[in-house]
Amino acid sequence: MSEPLLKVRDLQVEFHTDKGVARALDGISFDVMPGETLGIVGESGCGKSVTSLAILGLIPSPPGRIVGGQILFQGQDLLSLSEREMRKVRGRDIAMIFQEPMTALDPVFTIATQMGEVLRRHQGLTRKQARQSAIDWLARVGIPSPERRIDDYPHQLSGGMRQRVMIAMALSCEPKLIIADEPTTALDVTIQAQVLEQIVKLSQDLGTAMMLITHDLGVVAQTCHRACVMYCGKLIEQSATGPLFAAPAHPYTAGLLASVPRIRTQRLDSLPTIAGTVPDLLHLPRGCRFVERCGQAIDLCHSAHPPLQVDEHSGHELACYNPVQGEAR
Amino acid sequence: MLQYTLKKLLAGLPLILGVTFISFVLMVYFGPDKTYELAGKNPTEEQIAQIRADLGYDQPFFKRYTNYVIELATLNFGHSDSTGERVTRLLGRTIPISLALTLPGFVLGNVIGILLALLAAYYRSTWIDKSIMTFAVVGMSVSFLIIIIGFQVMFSSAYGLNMFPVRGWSMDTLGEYLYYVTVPTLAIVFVSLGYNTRFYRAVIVEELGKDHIRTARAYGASARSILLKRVLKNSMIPIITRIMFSIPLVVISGSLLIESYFGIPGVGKVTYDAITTGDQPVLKAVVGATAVLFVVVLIVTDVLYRLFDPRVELK
Amino acid sequence: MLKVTRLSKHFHIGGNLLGRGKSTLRAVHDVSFEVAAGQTLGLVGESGCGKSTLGRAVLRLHEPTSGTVELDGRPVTGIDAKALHARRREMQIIFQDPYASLNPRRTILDTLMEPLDLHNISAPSERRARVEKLIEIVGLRKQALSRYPHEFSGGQRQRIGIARALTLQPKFIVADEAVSALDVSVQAQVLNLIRELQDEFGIAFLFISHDLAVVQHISHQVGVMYLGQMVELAEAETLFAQPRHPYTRALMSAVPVPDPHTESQRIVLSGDVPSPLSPPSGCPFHTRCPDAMPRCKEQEPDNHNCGTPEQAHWVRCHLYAPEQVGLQSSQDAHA
Amino acid sequence: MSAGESFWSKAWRKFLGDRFGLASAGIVLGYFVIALGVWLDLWGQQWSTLTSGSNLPMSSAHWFGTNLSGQDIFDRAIYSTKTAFEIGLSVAVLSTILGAILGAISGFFAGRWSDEVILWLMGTLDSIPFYLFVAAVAFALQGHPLAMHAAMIATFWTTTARVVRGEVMKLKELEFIEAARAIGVPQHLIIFRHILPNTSHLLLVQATIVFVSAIKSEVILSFLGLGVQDGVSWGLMIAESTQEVIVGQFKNFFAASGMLFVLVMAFNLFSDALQDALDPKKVH
Amino acid sequence: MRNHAVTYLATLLVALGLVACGKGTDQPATGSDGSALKVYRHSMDGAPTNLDPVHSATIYANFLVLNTYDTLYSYKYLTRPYALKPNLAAAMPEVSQDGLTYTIRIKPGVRFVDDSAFANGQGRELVASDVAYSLKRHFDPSNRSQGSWLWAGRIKGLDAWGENGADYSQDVEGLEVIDKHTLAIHLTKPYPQLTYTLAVGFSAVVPHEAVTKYGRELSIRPVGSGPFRMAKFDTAKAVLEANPHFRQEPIDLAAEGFDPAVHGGLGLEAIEGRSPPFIDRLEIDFILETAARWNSFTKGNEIQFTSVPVEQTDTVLDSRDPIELKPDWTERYHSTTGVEAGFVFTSLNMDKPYLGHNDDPQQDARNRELRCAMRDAMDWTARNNRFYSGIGVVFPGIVPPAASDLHSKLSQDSVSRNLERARARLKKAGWTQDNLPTLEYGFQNSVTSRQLFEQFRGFMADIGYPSSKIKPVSFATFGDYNKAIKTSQLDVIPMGWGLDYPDSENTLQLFYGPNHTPGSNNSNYSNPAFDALFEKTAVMQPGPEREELYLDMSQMVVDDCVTISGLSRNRIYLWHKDVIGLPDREILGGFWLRYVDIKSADDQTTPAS
Repeated sequence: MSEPLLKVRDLQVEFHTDKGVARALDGISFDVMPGETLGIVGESGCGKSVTSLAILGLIPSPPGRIVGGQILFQGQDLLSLSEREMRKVRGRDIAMIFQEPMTALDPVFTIATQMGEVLRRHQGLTRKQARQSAIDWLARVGIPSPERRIDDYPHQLSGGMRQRVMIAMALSCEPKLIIADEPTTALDVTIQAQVLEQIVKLSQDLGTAMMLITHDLGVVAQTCHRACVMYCGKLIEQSATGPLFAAPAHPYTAGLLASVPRIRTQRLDSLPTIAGTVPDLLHLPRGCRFVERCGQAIDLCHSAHPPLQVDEHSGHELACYNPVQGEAR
Repeated sequence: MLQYTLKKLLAGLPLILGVTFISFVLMVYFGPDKTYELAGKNPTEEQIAQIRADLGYDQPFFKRYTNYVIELATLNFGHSDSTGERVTRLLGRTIPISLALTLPGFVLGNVIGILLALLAAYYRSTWIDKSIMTFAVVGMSVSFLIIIIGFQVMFSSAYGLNMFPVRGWSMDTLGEYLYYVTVPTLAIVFVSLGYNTRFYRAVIVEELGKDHIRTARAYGASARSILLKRVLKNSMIPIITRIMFSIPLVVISGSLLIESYFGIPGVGKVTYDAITTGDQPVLKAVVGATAVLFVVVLIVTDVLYRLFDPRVELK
Repeated sequence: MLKVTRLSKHFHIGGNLLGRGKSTLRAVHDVSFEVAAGQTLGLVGESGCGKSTLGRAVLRLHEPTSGTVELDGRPVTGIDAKALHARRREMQIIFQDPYASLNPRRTILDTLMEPLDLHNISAPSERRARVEKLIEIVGLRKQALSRYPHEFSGGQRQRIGIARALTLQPKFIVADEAVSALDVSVQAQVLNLIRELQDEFGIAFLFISHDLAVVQHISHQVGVMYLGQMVELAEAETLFAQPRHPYTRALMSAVPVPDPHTESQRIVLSGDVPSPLSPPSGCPFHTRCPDAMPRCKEQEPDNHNCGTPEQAHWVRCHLYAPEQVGLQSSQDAHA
Repeated sequence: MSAGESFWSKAWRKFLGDRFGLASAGIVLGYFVIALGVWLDLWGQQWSTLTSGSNLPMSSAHWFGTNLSGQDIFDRAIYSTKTAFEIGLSVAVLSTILGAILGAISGFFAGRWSDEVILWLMGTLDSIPFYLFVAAVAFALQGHPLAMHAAMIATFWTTTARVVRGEVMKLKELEFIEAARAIGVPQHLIIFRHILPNTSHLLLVQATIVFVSAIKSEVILSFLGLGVQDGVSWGLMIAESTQEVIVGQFKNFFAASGMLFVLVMAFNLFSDALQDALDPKKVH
Repeated sequence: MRNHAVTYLATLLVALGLVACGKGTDQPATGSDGSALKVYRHSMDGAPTNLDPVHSATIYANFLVLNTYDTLYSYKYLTRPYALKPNLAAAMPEVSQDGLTYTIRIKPGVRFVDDSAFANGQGRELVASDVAYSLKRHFDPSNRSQGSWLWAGRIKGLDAWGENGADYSQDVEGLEVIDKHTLAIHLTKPYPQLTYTLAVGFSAVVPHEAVTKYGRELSIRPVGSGPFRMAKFDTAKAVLEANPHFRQEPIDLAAEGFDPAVHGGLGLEAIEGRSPPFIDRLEIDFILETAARWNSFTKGNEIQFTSVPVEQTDTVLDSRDPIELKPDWTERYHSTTGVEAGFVFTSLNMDKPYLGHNDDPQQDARNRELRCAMRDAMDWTARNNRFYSGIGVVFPGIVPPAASDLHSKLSQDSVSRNLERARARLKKAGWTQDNLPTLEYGFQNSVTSRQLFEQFRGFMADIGYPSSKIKPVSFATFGDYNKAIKTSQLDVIPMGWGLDYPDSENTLQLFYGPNHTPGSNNSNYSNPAFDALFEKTAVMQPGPEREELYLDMSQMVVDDCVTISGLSRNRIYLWHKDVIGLPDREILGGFWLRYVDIKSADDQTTPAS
């Protein structure tokens, strides 16, 4: 197997709030292989978006701060780069697609200006070349009559179109890695299907690796090779998508998967649930962060957070002292 | 465009009527009575009645207001009751002076304010930000009056630098203009800078927190291009609003104090004199001009909005 | 229990003082349905399809443009403000955004007491006890009453929102995207709560959601909306088993399933939802419909019942027009 | 999660953590005590009395010396504190109330005729240059002691109303307002019980801003001869002092402008701290 | 970003610096022939509003009117007390035996300034009919004259002419144009003050062409025959240029009253035998703020004349009595002092039954005690020191020193503070803190008038008048203050009166019953004995006999405690050493400006830049 494109090691991020320091990421480690699509799932506040922002050095500071760890991209630690060097990485080597297509594009500049700026900066194209290139990319993401739409302002486009523009912009410099942070959450389900299909297809065509960050297990299941599950700033389970969904080993993963309503032929009387609520990052339980909601916690779980290691039974990378045994569902 | 302008002008009519009506009631109808100022040392009842009739005081309220509206529509306000000068000539003579007086300070106050705000917002929470904002609060806390008195003593008197004139005005040559306009400009800049910096900083900080700024950074845009291109253009709506809507006030209200203190024959001074002497033709014209200016500002502002923000449509 | 007949809600946008230059937005157009006591009608559709407007029009939070609503056999539409005030007791709403649906400056107690005070229900001394009981029913402790909304998580707030809807013991509740903003694990809890409460109190629900799976889980009947129209309405099981309208089918196929082995036959719709301000002529769906026919462009389809008279399955599509049915069945055979 | 912590107690806790805010609040409070003392006839009553000597230097009998008329400058400065608070408080409170009510009505009925009327009124009042307007009201009320107050209230409420209007338009779209309608809360109660309390933090901040504007405007108006009718104020003292500073007599000028500056500065800082403490984005 | 912002800021600062260095006004203005222009920069503490002679009511207006127009008579430059001399007139008027006809000959060849109002742009000759025309204008109702009261009812047929439609083509019997250069004025009754009235700005001679051309705007563009012509005029400044066609009239210093003992050292000898105007340009800055005026004067390169602000008295003066400047000031500047032809006084409104006349004789007497007690409480010394540099002339009665020395024959009693007597008066008349009336004290809003009020209230507090019972009523405009006076609303009325001519009659008429408000009798004093004497003296020629009656009248006003009077302000004037002249604004104002000269550039030290 080739070298990972991106190696995140023991990444730690803190946020300073009025009430204290919240550890948004607490020692996250994972790899992204070239050409691979890695899903990162978790509920809101688990730290998945912080992870993506940390990689590009975009954590708003203050209040946020990276306090430890390494982010190795093609062997180089991004955390050691200067702002100027980092600017060259952003967009050219690693591109990002954001969640809100309504606000992620600058409302007062045309698509041509915004895409053109990126292309000229990273590809060294002339104004004219950049425009042509932008039109080509718009066409590739399925925007009808791109030579007209390119002079539109974002508000003149629908949500789906805007997200396509975002994708076109992300792909246009042919980055090695795309980080897509909830790229379809804000879209309607029929549009989501279109957009998702487009991202996957194009990234495969280009051989671009992708980190897909989402709370939607369905999206992960249908697009990712591998998936990481996060909970309260910790990575708790990681595996290839197939085994993960077939046999989740962490009680949280299992509970999450079970509680997703899905279209079934027979209507259930009640959905399986996970008891309780996600703890506040400022008041985390001692030991495993899931311990208070876990149905099968053992004493050990209360005293220490389990390390992430390969679980013998399931073969997943897992942080649990008492994993779910056997086939789920 | 023409149709739009006409439509807007029409829509501005209620505003013009409102401003003129309220002003008329306050300044003209209940305003100062000039009769006894014009009456001389030893007037008779007949003379007083004659003056009142001449000034139109004896007419009923509605008639007087109607006359005002007609005067406004025909731009014929007659002659100043005080000096006898034709009101239109008076305004034509004084408004350029006020503009020339306040414009440099107004422009500098806003430009420097924006620049300081950009600095402060970009270096948010650092010492740069803190010192700029401390300066701003101090600036906001000093009364305009104290600044004017202080600057005059500092720059213009034999007790200070004695570099500039105590008072007066001339625009005959550029040198003279600069000679006379400097101290007032410094005062205007100083008094507006605190407010401007704070306002613009708030706008820019808000803008810096927007998603699309994050997008720009995620695609490698430099701080400079973000601040000077994206943030500035995106902040244009509040900036334009602030600047445009202060124009009518700056021209008339803002220059009043400076003009009276520095003895500059601008429209602010003329207006103030008109108020304090009950010179109704002048008052009526100034108020009418202000109202019209406001409507024009509304239209220009709309057009500028459109220029800077494609989401705005001219309706 | 609830009977909605040919309800429409049109908004007038823009225009000057004289009313010129106005355009009409047909947010809800000619929608009819019924919900029985203890039953839930699920309403699905994409954003802007008018489902929320429909919910509010039924409650007369938006004044309907035309059509009638009857609750318990008595009209809700066409009654004066005073009568409406009295009838508000019988119908309530649960909102989407748990952060916006509670007044941040009032304690939970204030919020829950207000409807009782307003409608003068039970003796003032008993009201507190009643509210305490209610808060426990929705799964919170009564200590919660003295707190402010910002001290609760999204799921807890949604429970409080439900408690508020229940204070007046309504017969009918509109749940507008009641679980959409919640995380999956919490979403399941709230969904279960709603079902329990429905069973216990026999309340009729209009459950509005964009999430087909959620709707399927909770509904007895399901209606599908597109551009202000109800394009399909049937028993939940029937609808999910045999979706008829091309839009419903596309919608169902688009939902991502958390199972990597499911290779669904995706029907990916092309293009965007047209603006409701200028809906297409004829069938509003024809611009994206994979099965569009020439007549769809010109002629607005009627409601057709593809089910039985007892178990109606209404579809608003030319495919199911009597003259098309022959053709239709042959298509079914292919599928 | 402390039980029952309201918006206000939370803001209070935050405010207590703000050193500048506390210090400035202390200064403002000190001024207020001075003003209160004048009201209660405890001090400052000799502001108009002619003492034996004119233009006396600072001494134990006259802490800031006396002015040309032989009046005690310290007493005048102290008395002026009362004048400032009278103007500041009355204008701040009344213009805030007026702005809150009209702004709320306008925002709640946005787009309807009542909104149009209020907007028109606001636009009209905003289009009349401030000093002209105050002068005009002063004349219309012909030397009435409260003419200046009335004029300031009439002009300052529009800013508050615009702020409130914007906030109300946002708030009324929130679901808790719809919830209130759904349970049958009548319109006036929705406005005054559900919406207005949610703008209270803005109102408080706005009131402090108006307070500062009012006392600053008083200075200029008194200088122009449109201000305080009977009594003394910092503005009148500064106006007097313009003729004295040229002969190097700065007592009057420094006493008045110094006290004015410290109060305004403290109030500005206080207002900032308040704004931070009450920022709902930070509190939620 | 940072670097750029710094660069921008630096650029701005540099720009500001350039602005600061960019002044370029130090070069003296030059005439067309290249020689340095003689410019005198005068300053005034007020601005004129209207320069039409029919409106030239203020001293400020007179400064400009008297220098752009001409009057028949004028005051001698240096003679004091003021003495008239012919100006436009060739000689003093020939008065008929009965005192009813004044025959006045006008100098031939006097020209109006060149102005486009005239047929070919050239000023035509001023003739007798112009004088008649100018006087008629006062009686044309459409002009709303402020000076017509000077002649109302005095000139035959003139009032009737105005009432009958003011047709300028109609002749007026009383204004008989005998020939081109001779005018006879026929009076209805003797009017000994008539010649004086022909020296005031109101009587300035206006060409009808200018009235026709400029209409109401004549008020900002004077067209006369005076030594100067208007070049620029606004609320801040007036610029006048020498009238090149001004008639040649060499100065005879001796005739003007030159006295080397008094006027030596001012350099006035330089103008002997030359014809005014001597300067090319006269600039008058209207600087209302004393501080600004003082700064501007002491800078050296701005205004060349100022009065010394009260606050600066100690800086400038070595001694108050006699008035002597400190040596360094005499070294730097010329100075003079001038007692105003007028006075300040505080009238009590006799219309008010609780303060003035009352039909109940007992109450009337009580009221008199109250008024006299208030007068006794007035501390003229303190007032003089605080507001008038301690050099004002306090005098008893109502005739200021500039008009006559009448005051020296009156007792000082009425201007001496006597708190005990005041308290005794109140006690005797039964006035207590509770029953003293609440009095409204009116003033036009200004810092000084407010301070005057506070001092007044302080004085009254000394006799136990509660401060809360003396209420300030401030008026933002002079018009409104005047209205309150003329409609008899106020109780206490602080006033100043400037003499229109140096004759006691001009102030005595302030207490003449029929002149009650809205006339000039602001205190609404009504005393039949006084009125009878006034009517009797009105037609009397000056002389000891009339003076005796004037004294009786003054005593009546003093005895009735109608007004708290009086003080004539005494101002100290400073002017730069290179200016040759003797300023005097006390009567009429500005008549002396035509005699001002500037030392030529060679003997001038370069002003500090």
